[in-house]
Formats: sequence, C-alpha cells, structure tokens
Amino acid sequence: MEIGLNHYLVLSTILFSIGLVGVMRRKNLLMLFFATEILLNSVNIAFAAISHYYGDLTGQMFAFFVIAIAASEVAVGLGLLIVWHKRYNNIDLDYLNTMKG
Amino acid sequence: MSPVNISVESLNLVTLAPMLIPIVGALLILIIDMFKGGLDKSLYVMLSLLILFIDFNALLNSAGVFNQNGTMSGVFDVMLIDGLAILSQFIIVGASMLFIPLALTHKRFHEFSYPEFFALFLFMIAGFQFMVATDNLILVFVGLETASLALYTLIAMHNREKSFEAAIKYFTMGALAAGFFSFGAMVFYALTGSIEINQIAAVLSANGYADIGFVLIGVAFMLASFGFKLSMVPFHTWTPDVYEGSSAALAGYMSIVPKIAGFVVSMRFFEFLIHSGVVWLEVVLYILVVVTMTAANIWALVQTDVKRMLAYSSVSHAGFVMAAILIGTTQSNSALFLYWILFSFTNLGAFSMLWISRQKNLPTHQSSDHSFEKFSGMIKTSPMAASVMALFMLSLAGVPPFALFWGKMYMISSAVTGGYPVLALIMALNSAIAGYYYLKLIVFMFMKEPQTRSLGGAVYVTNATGALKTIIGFATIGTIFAFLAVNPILEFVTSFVYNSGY
Amino acid sequence: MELFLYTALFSPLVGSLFAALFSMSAKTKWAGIVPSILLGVSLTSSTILLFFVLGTNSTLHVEMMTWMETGGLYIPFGFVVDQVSVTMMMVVTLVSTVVHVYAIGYMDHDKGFNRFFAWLSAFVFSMMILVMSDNFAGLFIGWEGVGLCSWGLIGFWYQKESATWAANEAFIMNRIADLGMLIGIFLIYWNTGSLQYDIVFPAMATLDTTTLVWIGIFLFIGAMGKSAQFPLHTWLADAMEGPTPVSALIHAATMVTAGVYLVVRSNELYALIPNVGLFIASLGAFVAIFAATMALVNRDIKRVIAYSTLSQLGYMFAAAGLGAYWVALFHLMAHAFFKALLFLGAGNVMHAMDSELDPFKMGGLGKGMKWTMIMMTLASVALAGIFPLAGFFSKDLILEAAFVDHHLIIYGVLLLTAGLTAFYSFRIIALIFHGKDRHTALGFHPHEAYKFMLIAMSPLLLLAIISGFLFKGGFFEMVTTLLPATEYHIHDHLTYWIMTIGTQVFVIASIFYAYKKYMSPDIKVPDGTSAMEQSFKYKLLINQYYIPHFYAEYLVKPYRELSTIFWEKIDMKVVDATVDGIANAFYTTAEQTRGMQSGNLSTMLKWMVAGLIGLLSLAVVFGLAARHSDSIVIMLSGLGV
Amino acid sequence: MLDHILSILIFFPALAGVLGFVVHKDSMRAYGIAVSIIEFALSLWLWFAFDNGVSGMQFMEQLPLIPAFGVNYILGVDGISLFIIILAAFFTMIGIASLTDTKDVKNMIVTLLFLQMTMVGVFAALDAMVFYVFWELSLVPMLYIIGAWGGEKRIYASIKFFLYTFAGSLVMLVGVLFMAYFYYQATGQWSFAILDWYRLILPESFQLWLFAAFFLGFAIKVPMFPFHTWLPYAHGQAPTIGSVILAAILLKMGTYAFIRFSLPLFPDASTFFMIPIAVLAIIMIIYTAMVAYAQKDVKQVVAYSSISHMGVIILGTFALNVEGISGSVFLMIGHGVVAGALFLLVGVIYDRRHTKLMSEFGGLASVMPKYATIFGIMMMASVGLPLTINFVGEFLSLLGFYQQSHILTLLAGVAIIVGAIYMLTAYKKMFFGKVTKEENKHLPDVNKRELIALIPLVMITIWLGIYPKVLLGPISNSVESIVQLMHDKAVSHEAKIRIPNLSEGVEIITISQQGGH
Amino acid sequence: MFEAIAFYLFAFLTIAMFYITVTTSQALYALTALAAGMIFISAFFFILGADFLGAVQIVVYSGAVMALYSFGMMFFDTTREVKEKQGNKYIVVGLATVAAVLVVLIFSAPILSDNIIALYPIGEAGNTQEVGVVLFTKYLVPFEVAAIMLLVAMISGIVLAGKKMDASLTLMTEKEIQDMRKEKKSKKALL
Repeated sequence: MEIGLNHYLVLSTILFSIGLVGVMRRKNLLMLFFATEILLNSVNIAFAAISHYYGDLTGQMFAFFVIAIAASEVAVGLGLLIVWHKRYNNIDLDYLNTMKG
Repeated sequence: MSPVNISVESLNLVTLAPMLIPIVGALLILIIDMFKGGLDKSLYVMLSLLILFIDFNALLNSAGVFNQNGTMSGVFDVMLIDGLAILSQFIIVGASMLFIPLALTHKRFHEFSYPEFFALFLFMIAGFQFMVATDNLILVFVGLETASLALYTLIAMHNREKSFEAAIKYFTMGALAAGFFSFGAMVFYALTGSIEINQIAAVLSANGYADIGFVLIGVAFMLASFGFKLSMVPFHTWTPDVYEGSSAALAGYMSIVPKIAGFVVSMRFFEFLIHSGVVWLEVVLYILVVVTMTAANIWALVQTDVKRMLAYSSVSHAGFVMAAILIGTTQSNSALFLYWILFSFTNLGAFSMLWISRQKNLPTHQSSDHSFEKFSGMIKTSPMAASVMALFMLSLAGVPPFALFWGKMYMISSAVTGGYPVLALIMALNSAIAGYYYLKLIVFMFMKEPQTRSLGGAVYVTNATGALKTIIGFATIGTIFAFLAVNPILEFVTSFVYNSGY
Repeated sequence: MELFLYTALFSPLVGSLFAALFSMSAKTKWAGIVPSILLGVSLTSSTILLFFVLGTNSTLHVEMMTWMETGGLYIPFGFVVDQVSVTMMMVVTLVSTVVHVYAIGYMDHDKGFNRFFAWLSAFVFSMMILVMSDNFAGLFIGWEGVGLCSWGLIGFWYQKESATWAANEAFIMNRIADLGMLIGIFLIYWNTGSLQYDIVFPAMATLDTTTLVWIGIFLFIGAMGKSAQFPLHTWLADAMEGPTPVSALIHAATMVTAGVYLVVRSNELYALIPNVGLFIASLGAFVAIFAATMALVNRDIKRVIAYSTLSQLGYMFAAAGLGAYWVALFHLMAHAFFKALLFLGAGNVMHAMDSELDPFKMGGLGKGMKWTMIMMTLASVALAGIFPLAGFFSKDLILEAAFVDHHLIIYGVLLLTAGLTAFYSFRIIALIFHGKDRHTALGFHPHEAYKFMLIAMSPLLLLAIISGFLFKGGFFEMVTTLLPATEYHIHDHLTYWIMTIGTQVFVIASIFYAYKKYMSPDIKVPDGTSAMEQSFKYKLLINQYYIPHFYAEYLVKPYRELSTIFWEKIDMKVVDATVDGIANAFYTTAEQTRGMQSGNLSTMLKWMVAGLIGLLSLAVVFGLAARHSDSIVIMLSGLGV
Repeated sequence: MLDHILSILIFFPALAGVLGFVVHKDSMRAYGIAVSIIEFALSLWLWFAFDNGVSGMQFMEQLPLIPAFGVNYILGVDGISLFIIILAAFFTMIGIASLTDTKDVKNMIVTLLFLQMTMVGVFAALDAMVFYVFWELSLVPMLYIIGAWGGEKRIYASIKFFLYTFAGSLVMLVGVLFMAYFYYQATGQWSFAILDWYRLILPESFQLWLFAAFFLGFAIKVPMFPFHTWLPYAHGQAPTIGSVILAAILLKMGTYAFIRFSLPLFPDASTFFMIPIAVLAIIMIIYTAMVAYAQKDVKQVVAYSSISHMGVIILGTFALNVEGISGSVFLMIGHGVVAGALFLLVGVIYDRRHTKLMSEFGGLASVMPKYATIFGIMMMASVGLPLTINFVGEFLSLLGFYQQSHILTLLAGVAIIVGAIYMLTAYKKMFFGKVTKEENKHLPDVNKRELIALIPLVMITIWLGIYPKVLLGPISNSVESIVQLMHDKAVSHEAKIRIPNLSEGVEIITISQQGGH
Repeated sequence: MFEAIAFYLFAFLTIAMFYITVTTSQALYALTALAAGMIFISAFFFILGADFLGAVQIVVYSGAVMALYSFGMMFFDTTREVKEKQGNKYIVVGLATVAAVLVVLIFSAPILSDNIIALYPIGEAGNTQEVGVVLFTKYLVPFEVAAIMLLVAMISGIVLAGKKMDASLTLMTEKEIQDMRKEKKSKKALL
C-alpha cells in the first residue's frame, strides 16, 4: 500500500501529542526540555514529507531552521537551568513557586 | 543546475539597513568589551542610544522611500518593507530608545554592569525588526526566536530568584509556543505549499478555502502561538510572573515591544483570513478578545503588587488592541498603531515610576517590590512623583485628555464603524472595570497616610538619576499633551496602514 | 392712585423688614410700634383706594414689573384694586392694624417680641399680595406667603413641641391643597394661555365643561386647604398653638378666608359649572355643622373659637357655592370683625389666666374683666346672628340664599348649625365669665388687659355691631359691579317673617339653654368620670371624630414607616446592594479564579495546551460542520428548524 | 480678548492652579480667593458682553484638534450654558472663601482650580469630544477632594463616585462615537461638532439606541433613580466644599447634557422615552423625598433632597416645550444656589460640632439665631416657596410637563408636599424644641467668614426669585431655538405633535440619512 | 512496498522511543531514547530524499544537542532515578489524546492541493547542492539571522552559566559591591 502525505502528517501529529504529554507531565526541567525537542522534531518530519510530496524545497528549509532554533534553545535553556541549579540545587519546576496569583 | 545570477540592485539591500544597524552595534559593543573590560555602563547606554538613533534615522529614510514608492521587498522577496513594518519598527526602536536610558539607575543592578546586556538588547531589537519586516514565516520564526532568546537572558540577568524563575517559566512556555508555531506553519505549508503569507493567502483563496478543516487547525495552532506572545487568555499565564520577576524597566519594555511585533505578524496572518470570511476565526477572536480583556481586568483587581497589577493590565490592553485585528478595517488597524504608540508612552512612564522607586531590600511592611502599601500617602512625602504616577494611571484608565484615551476612543470608534457595536460596548465597560485598579493605586497614593513618614519621599526616588527623570519627563509630556500629537500620528499611521493594503 | 396702591401693599413689608432688623436683638418697643404705624398707613391708603373705587366706580390696575416670561407664558407682578379686592384690603388692613396694636401689649413680655412683628407684618404683606394680585400666579405667591408666615407664627414658640408640630402640620396640609391649586393653575394656563384674571375669565366661556369642572375642582382643592375645609381641616384647631393675636388675624379674619376669596374671585368660572358649586355648597354646609358639633364639647377656648371659624367658613362656602358670591364676601367681612374680636377677647382671658385655656377652670371672670366680657359677649351675639348685629345680616342672607335656591337640606343644616353656634358660643361665655369662681382655687389671679389693648379692640367691636346694617346696602352696590348681583328675596312676606323670626327665636333659645346649662354653680372641672364624658357621642366629638387620630395612625405613621423601609430596605438593600453586588461579583470572581495562576509552571503549560485543545475542538466542530454543511442543513430542515 | 474669553475662562484657573504650587502654604487661601474672584469677574464680563437677543451660540472659538477625525476645539455659550458657567465661577469663589481650616489647604485649592477648569469646560464645549474630555476630567479632582478630605468611608465613597459615573460615561462615549459615525455616513466627513450634529436627522430606531447610550451616561451623573446611590455616599463623605460644588455644579452637567445632546439630537427618541423617563423622574421625586425623610444625618437629607429636585429638573427637560425646558434650566441654577447654600450651612454646624446627626442638635434656633434664619430661608427656598429662586424653576418645569401629561404632573407635583415634609421635619429636629445637649448651649453663631459666603447666596436666592427675568430671558431665547430645532427635526408623528412648533416656516438645513447601517 | 515497511517500522520505533522519553523515570533512559528517536527521524528524512537534512539531524541533534544535554545531566546529577510529583494524570493524557484525535481526524482527510506551485522544485542535481543554492539565495537573510541567533544563544549560555552570574549585584548593597571590587583588584594585583 502506498504511503501518502497523510501518513506522515498523522505520524507527526502523534509524535507532537507525545511531546505535549511530556511537556505537561514532566516536572524535571531537563526532561521537560526533552519533550520540547520532540515537539520540534515531529514537525520536522511533516515538513520533510510535505517537501517530498510537493517536490518543493521550502519545507526542508523550514526543517533546517527549526533544527537551528532547537539547538539555540538548548543552549539558552541549559544556561538558565545551570544558573538556577547553582543557586538552589534542584531543577524541579515545583520549586519555582515564589510568584503566583 | 544553472549558476545563480543575481544583480545586487535587485536584492534591494537597503531594506536590510535598519536591522543591520543594531546588529553591527551589538557586535561593536562586544568588541569594545573584548578590548577593554570594566567600562562603565553609561558608555554602553549612550552607545546603544546612538545606535538606536541611527537606526531610527534609517527607518525615517525607509519611511520616506515608502511614501514615494510604496511597499518594498528585497533580498529574494524575503524582506517586506511595508507600512506596517515601518510603523512597528518605529515603535520598537522608539520604545527601545526610551528604555535604554533606564539602565542609568542610581543603584547598581546586576544586568547593567555587563556589556553583554546591551549587546543582547540590540540583537533583540534586530530580531524584532526582522520579525515584522517580512511575511516569510521562516524569518518570522527565526527573528522571533532571536529576540526571545535574548529576552530570556535579559530577564535572567537581573540575577535574583524571581528573575530566574521568570526566565525559566517564560523560556519553557516559549518553547512550547515555538512548537505550536512550527506546527501551524507546517499545516499551512501542507495546505498551500508555501510559507509566505501572501502566497498562502493567494493559494487559499484560489482554492476557495476548500480545506477549511485544515485551515482551522492551522489557525488554531497559530492563534495559540501568537496568543502566547500577545498574552491572550489562557496563554497569558506567564505574563504576571515574568513581569514581576524582571526589573520594572524591562517589564515595561516587554509590555510594549514584543507585543507590537506580535501584533504586526498577527495582523499579517489573520487579516486575510478575516477578510476571506472565515467565520470561525471571527468567532474565536471575538471570544479571545472579550475573555482576555475581561478576565485580565478582573484578575488585576485583586493584585497586591503594582507591577503585577500592571502586568494584568497590559494583558487586558493587549486584548483590547487585539480587537483591531478582529475588526480588520483600515481604521481599526490604524487605531492599533495609534493606541500602541500612546500606550508605550504611558506604560513606559508607569513602569519607569516603579523603576525609580525600586529598593534593594524590602522593608518589613512591604510584601513585594512594589506593593500597594509602599505607595501609601505618597502625595504627602513626594507630591510631584505621586502626581506623575497618578497621571499615568489615569491615562491607562482612559481618562481624557491623557494619551491613552485617544487610543481607546479611536479603537472603540473603529469597532463602531466596523459593525461591532456590542464589542464596542464591552470594550467601553471593560475600561470602567479597569478604572478600579488604577484608582486603587491613586487611592493609596493620595488618600492614605504614609506608613513610615520618617523615611520621607526618598523611598520613591531612591533610584532616580537625571536620565531616568528625563525619560519620565518625556513620558509625562507625551501623556499630557498627547492631544496635540494625535492628529499627526493618526494621519501618518493611517496613510501608512492604508497604503500597505490593510 | 398708584402711589396709594403701592403704599398699601408695601408698607407692611417695610414694617416687617424693620422689625426683622431687630429680630435677633433684645426686645424694643419700636419693633412693634413702627410696623403698627406702617399698617396704619396701609389702612389709610386702602381706605383712600376704597373711596376711590366707590367714588369713581372704576378699578385700578397696575403692572409693576415682569416676573416670569418664557415661551407663551407671561406673568407680571400686576395688582388690581377693584371692588372685591378693595373689600379684602380693607378687612385685612383693618384687622391687622388692630391686631398689631393689640399685640404690642399682648406680646409685651415675650422674648421674641421683635421677631413676632416681623412675621406678623410679613403675613399682612403676603395677604395683600394675595388679594391684590391680578393673576393666579401672584395669588399663589401670596397664597404660599401666608402659609409661610402662618408656619412661622404658629411655631412662634418654637421651644414647644406641640407648637412646632402644629406649624409643620399646617404647612404640609396647606401644601397638599396648594398642589391642587397649582394643577388648577396649570390647567388654566394650558387652556387659556394666560394666568391674568382679565384674560382667563372671559376665555373660560369658550372652554368645554369637563375642563372647566377640573379647573374648578382643583382650584377648590386649593381653597380647601387654606380655608381648612374637610378633610384638610385638622390643622386649624392645632394652629391655636400660636400666639392669640395670630389666631385672631390669621386663623380667623384673613388667611383662612383666602379660600373663600379665591372662589369669589373665580365666580365667573364657578358660575359656568353649577354642579361643582353645589358640591362646594354641600361641603360647606357639612363643614359648618361638622365643626359646630366639635365645638360643642371642646374644653379649650381657642379651639372652640377655631371650630366656630371653621363652621363659619362652611357658611361662606355654602354661600359661594350657591352662587351668592357677594353674600359670601359679606359674611367674610362681618365674620372677620367679630371673630377677630372674639379671639382677642380670648387672648385677654388667656393673658389673665396665665395661658390657661380650659373654661371649666375659670368661671366668674366677668367681675374683674368687665370690658373683655362685654366685648366677647357682643362678639358672640354677632356670631350667633342676633339682630341687629353684623352676623344677623350676613348669616341670615346665606340661609335665605339656600332657601330661595330650594336647597332645603343645605338650608336645614345651616339653620341647625346656627343654633349650635349660639349654643357653643355662649357655653364658653357662660363658663368663663359667669357662674362660680373656680379659678381662685386653682391659684389664678386674673386681671384686665392693658387699656390700649382694649382700645385697640374697640374698632372691631364697633364694626361687629354696625357693619351689618350699615354696610349691607353699600356693600351690595359696590361689589355687584363685579359679582353676580343676585338678590335673595323671599317674595312671600309671611314666609320671610316666619323664617327670620323663627331663626331668631331658635338662636336665642339656644343661647338661653347654654346659659342655663353652664351658669349653674354645680359646674366642676370635669375629670372624665361623668356619664356624659363616658358616652360615645362625647368621645367622638372630643376626639374630633377621631380624624386626627386616623391621620396620625394611617397616614403619618405609615409614611414614616414606609420612608424607613424605602431607605433601609430598598435604597440600601436593593438599589445600592445591586450596584455593589455587580462590583463585588467581579471582585469575587477574580478572587475565586485567581487560583488559575497557581504559579506552577506545569499548570501554566497545561493551560496553554488546554487553550490549544479548546481552539482545536472549535475548529473541528466548525470544520466538520462546514464540510457536511449540506447534510446538516437537510437534517435541520428535517427537524423542522 | 473677548474673542477668546471662553478659553480664558477655562484655562485661567488651570494656569493659576499650576502656578499655585509655587505659592506659600500660608498665603494660599488668599491666592485662591484672588484667582477665583478674577475668574468670577471674567464670567460676569462674559455675561455683560453677552447679547441677550441672540438665541444661538456666542463667543464661538474654533481650533482644529484632530481634524483627521473631526475633533475640533469648539467653544461657545448660549443662554443655557452662560449662567451655569457663571454659577460655577461663583461657587468656586464662595467655596474657596468659605474654606475653613482644612489640612493641606494648598492641595485643596489647586484641586479646586482644576475642577473649575473642567466645569467651565463642560458647559462651554461645543464639540462632543471636547465635552467628553472635560466631563470625564471633572471626576478626577472630585475624586481627590472626596477621597482625601472626606469622612470615614471616604475611599469607598470616592471610588464609587468615580467608577459609577465613569462606567456610565464610557457607554455614552460609545454613543458619541456612533453618532459621529452616522454623521460620517451621511456626509462623508467626520465631525464631533454638536452644531453639525444638530443638522442631522436620524431614523427613529437609531435614535432610540443612541438615546439610550447617552441616557446612561447622563442619568448616572444626574443622578436618576435607580442610578442614584453613589450620591448619598459622595455627599455624606465629601468635605463641605466638595458637596457644595458637587451639588451646585457637577450634577447639573447631566441635566445640561440632556438639553444639549439628547433633546436636539434625538427628538423622536426623546418623545418616545418621555413617559418612561417622567416616571423615573417621579420616582426620584417622591421616593427619594421619602428616603430623605427617613435620614438621621442632616447632610444626607440635603443629599437626597438634591436627587428629588433633580427629578423635577428632568421632568421639566422632558416637557419638550419652552416653558418646561426653560424652567428646568432655571431650576438647575436655582437648585445649584440653594443646594450649595444648604451644604455650606451643614458645613457650618459640622465645623462646630463635628457631627451631622440631627439627634445631636435641637433648639439651635435660640443658640444660633442668625444661622437658623439663613437656614430657614434656604430651606424655604428648597421647598420651593414663591419669590425664592427654586419656585420659578419648579413652577415652570411642572407647568411645562403638564402639557404632556396631566396625571404624571399631578404625581410629580407631590414634590412640593413631600419636599416640605422632610425639610420641615429636619428643620424642626435641628432648630426647634429645647436645647437638650450641653455642648449645644454655647455654640457660636455664624461668623463673618461664613456670612461672606452665605449672605450673597441668600441675596441671589431672593433676587432671582423676584426677578428671574434677567436669566429667564436669555434662557428661554435659546430654549426656543432648541425646541424649534427639535420640532423641525422630528420624524415621527408623535414627536411632531408633542413638540410645539414655535414659528411656522422656519426651515433648517437638514441632511437626511443615506444608506442604512 | 519497501517504503511502507520502512515507514511503519520507523514510525513504530520513533513513537516507542519518544514514548519512553516522556514516561521513563530514569533520566538516562530518557536521554538515550531521545537520541535514538532523533536518529530514527533522520531515517525518515533519508526515505523522503532529504539527505542533507538527515545529515544535519544526526549531526546537530544526535551530536551537538545530545552532547549538551548529557553534559547538563552530569552537572545536575540526574543520572539516578528522577522523582516527580505527578498531578492529575488524566488531565495530561486526556488533553494530549484529545489533541491527537482532533488533528488526526482532520488530517486523515486528503488535502486538496490544487493551485500549489512549487517555488523551489526539487531537481536532479542532488539534494545537498539544491539545498545549498536555496539556502544562500532565497534564505540568505534567515540564514544570517539564524547565525545571529546562535551567537545570541552562545552569549546567553556563557553569561548565564559562567561566573558572571555568581555574585548578584542586584541583591548586594553598594558597600558590598565596593568591597568585592576591591577584593578582585587585590587578587589581580597578587597574580
């Protein structure tokens, strides 16, 4: 049977949803960041697939930039985590609770 | 594969000029720091100011060109310099110019002691400028992320618990929003094979919106993503925490610049959908606008910290302005810019007032940096500062003839002319609700007794320097005499918006 | 002549202002003398005007200045001296002059001497405006003005709770009537386009009857208040809390007759609506007997006289209602003289008895107060209508008028009232001046009033005696140039004589009965134990038919309670609470939902996802609906939507 | 200078207020008095220069403000606004002159001067947006006055005052914008000039909605039942000067706006809503009078009496004929004088005893005879005794409305009864009877400073009661032109009948509505 | 056929890997599973003919990003089991499932891709070269901006994670700052 664009889109969606689960349930910030990577990666599959089926390079470009963005985010995110961890010696988001209301 | 032949003229590189200037400036700062460390912040402030000044002039130049030739595109049609781009860049750069002198505080704060702060700041401006000056979703995304990443760092550099917490929260939610954005872009790419908004619009209308389900999915993701950036309820949850965590000056800045960038992109993206009669979007935007305005307003009622209250208030203002995109007429879009220009004066002024009263350590009677109690009886100890603060509050509440009233008035008028009478009414009534919390501060300042009279008025100007006072003076004059400026601004804005086809 | 007009009108005002200058300083004789002299001036001017009117048989009409002018409305301060108003002017100035002079003595020891004269003269001024105005609005000025002065004078002794209460009652009750009057004025304006007498009355003829009836009724409501007709009569008896000269001037001679004056003045209107006239007459007759019955048992001299006034006002209205306007006016004049005299006499008695008013505690006062006794007796004779005193002529005419017009019930009632009048008048005369001395035992040492007070009263005495037979003819001549000149002659001479003599006999019999009953040495100060006092009739009468009680219980109290309910329950708990409730609703919602901002990053992320899901579900619903819109339309149409 | 006298009248106090910051605290009162006397003199000059024969606007000024959106700075006065402006200047003067030892007197006077600017501005503005600006701005100084110098619950009262009126006027703003939009639709030009709007005839259905929007803003300001509950709080908590100005001037903004906007812009809607509004007005009159009767605090009595009187003003306004409207305008001035004076009088006793409860007094007439006299005169004026200022207005208002409805006028006329009830009762409680409280036995009578403020008010009360023509002439002149305008503009048959036609054949230029909404 | 098998195989693998990533309580497992999932994704890229993208995926993600994360993990000492307080699981799973179902519902429908013009059609010249051309013409500006972004990220990383953030000037009083400055100077002088 033919694998069509829809297959890839559905796969992408499923992966994205897994990412969402991760984002929502993770309390450890580092592992939460993993989930955000999943989000971006799932979209990349779709981009590549669309690019393939439409015969258009733009999708690959987008995927390329998404990767770049993901990488930058990791850098900044880790930086933030490190500075937090140095001070408070944990990376559990339940401790981020000084502000509310 | 044929070789690529491109003439430099066709690239229209001048369109890049306004963005390149801050980038070059940022690099300059980094280089200066490399050669000679430990220079005083005043140098960097002035340097940044100068760079922004040049940037502003470049924008003036673009504006002149736009006036003559209309919309420009450049560098393989990635750059799109239309009226919206120019107007929003004016706001971005102008607000930045007002913001940067706020670094010259009397007290020492962590971030300003490091030149990286200024470099990142300029990079961020460039990021926002790129974001608004294109209709290519890739560049929007990249510009947005450049700016956001820099912004997260700027927040964290304030270097205390709340600021880290704020930065992490902002960052994490930003990452999720980035995911939404890319997914939304993907859906539209799947639908139209393009990631340029013009192209998307053209293909969609050529298809007659046959795949309305897909369109709506894409719009939903896009709305969620911009909803985060523009702090629409329920994507707004970061706003109060982040504003509270960052320094007052930066919070004021955040309430203006990132949002105008977001508004411009949303305008580009949603306007054509609204005009194509996507009823769903109208309904959803209507709900979002109303809920954002109202909910943020009522949450602001119960705040105990002025900065947090202002955070909710700026959420509400954003909701108010979002109505412009829903209404989608030239008048409403002009109203958006008018509103935001006036808002930036007032809001920056208000946050600056908080900024000059920022103490390093909290006295016992204060529950937070800018708790309402702190301002008790301010009129008795420092009447001038209290009057100015009250002025900003009244302006935010929309009491005429202060700046924001004109924006509100024009915005409501655009709702009226756009055929949204009920929305106009809701907007008006929300202003009334908002009146309460702005008044609350006035009540504390003017009608209560000072808690510690011994301190005198010093506590309210502990951070004041000539630079800060100048900025506040600017904002004050702008707020009071806005009625003189409204006409030129309005004419300018309307012609730009109209000539960009919005 | 205009000069005299203005002099007559404004002298009292000048006097009032003069006295008012001293109203906050210690008593000075001048504050009494100057207004009295100025009233004398006013009296003189009025007299000159009277002779002018009589002599030239013309009227004087001046317009001082514009008062209000807007739209179609034009109201000047205009004054007219014609036969009717000049009569009133004479009565007013004459009685007031007498009362002023009398009051100099009467109020001699009062701290508020100066204030008293300020009020009293102001009253005269208002009354003059009332009678002299050439339009309804001006009349209304005077109307309210006398009300104000009446308020100030009834409540003159403001330390007394009962006095201030009575003052307020009088004012408020008059206001109720004034509303009627005001509505009448509005009706007149919107139907005739003016308020000037000389425009309004000719125009009346062209109006339809319904309108006229309404105008007539509303104006009469106004008159009812001022003249204390049922059911607005209770204030008059309570008004006796004021100093006695006030009662004499305001509540006997002048102000209370303003209502009669109004009806007389509007005779052209009432002539067009005889049904209303009949109603007025019936009400008048009813009030006449109603008040007389209350006077029978009352144990307060002044109140008895007040009820008598009320009763006589009933007579006047009966006359006016029957179209005998000149008769009404004539009785008004005669009544003013003898009733003022009666009051002033009562004042003397009060003065002598240290403000004691219960005649049962007096008795035998005639010995020490001869002149007072004579004056009061003569006044009572006049009141009773014995030939040849004033009352005979005026009252008899009213009876005749009723008889001639074949209103026999009214006639009967009025006749009966005449007998009652005689009885109660002489009841108090007998109790006060005759019989056993009961006051010495109670520690009173009565003495006669100042000479000049008695002298001041003498003109009234004279007029009470002679005004009837001396003036009747001339009066008729004069006023009938303005008023309908109906002569009431019973053509059958026999009937006439039977009636006249019969009435006289009846009245005299009543007098003798009164003397007989109340001169007996057995009279004691009643202590509420006698069988008579226990009887229902007595209780009904002494409690004024329970009408004041009814008002207090069923009007005043509910009003107060309703006011409190309005304030505490409705204004605070409903109206204001709604407003606050709306505000609080926002606040409470905020308090309850602020938990959404838990500050926990995970929750925030969940909210974001939830928002996305919300949008997505809307999108899917809408997308499916759009995709299947055709089938949905079919389904809906199948459901009959 | 006469060309710009209105601008001078508006901005002179504001400028003086700004400069006032420099003046030393001890000399501030003198400064305030001097400034307000100059302002009052200027307003009198305006009156002097005013041409009584002209029914339209005079001393017009026009400056572009936001021409792109049709907002212009247009000023002008006619017979309706002229006297309220003078009254505003007068009361500011009286108010400052009668200021007792207030704390922070400097702030108070500066605030008052700013307040004066907004008050004059409201009545002089002929551009809806400028009008709105001053209308809203007037809330701010008042908020401060109540909130900073008020009684125990001053903050609650001031916020309630501000928010309530603010909310109402925001709805009104929507109405204003709609109106401008309709004008734009009809003519293709934006304009907020009232005189331009006068020439626009709207279909009745539009009128009804717009009328409702304007009504809410105005009704809260007046305040009409059931939007009145802010007023007792505001009055109860405000310092004397605040109450005086609130009652004398600020409330008049609402009724003035009815005449300036609602009537001529929406004649059909005015006719349509006439009866419901009259019913509301009657409820105001009777109900609040009864509530006033139940009060224990004399200031609240006066406060509720204000509402009751405003009801009569509303009734007169909606008589839609010259008599009624002239009467209501006159009553605005009359009630301003009388209510202002009564609040001043309450202030006098409050200064001495620091209580306003009537049960604390009694028998004051013998202790303070002058005070009792002046109070009595003002009370009688409030009750509407002829030859006092209030009577003229009440009489004309009721007279006017009688043409429209007999039975409602009869009900409204109950005002003169219930008014007498609460006023006389209050007076009796305070002044009559014996002096029971020891503290009251040696109260000083009104002093010179208080007399300076009160005597002119008494004189005006009586002078204008006897000779109202000086005011009534110009007022009815201008009212006539408004009534004629309404008649000419009226679309519905009902309105044509209800609104009298004063002169046949006068045609105004009308622009009919093109295209629906 | 091969394509289908490959698709389903890798689809299963990626889903499994990512599932592990979001559910396991062992940080190390999560990291490893994430890395594996990334590599499996690159397989899709190769299947879809996006060779360059596949390479970048492996290099950037599996290489750079993963390396960063593992450094981070060592720093945070999260190699042992991670304890996380879980709130309401149903919300999490429910929301995600609903999202998936909704989107899949729409996505299962075919896209009507009329009127689509490929702006940069994939030619015969080989993926990498084509990508290069497009990247350096059309997407030159985004590319350069991305460079800036990486620079920003770098600066941010250095600023945040470096020593500069150790002492907070925001919280210190002026006097403490003066003292610290002096101390630093004296240290430098000693060195």
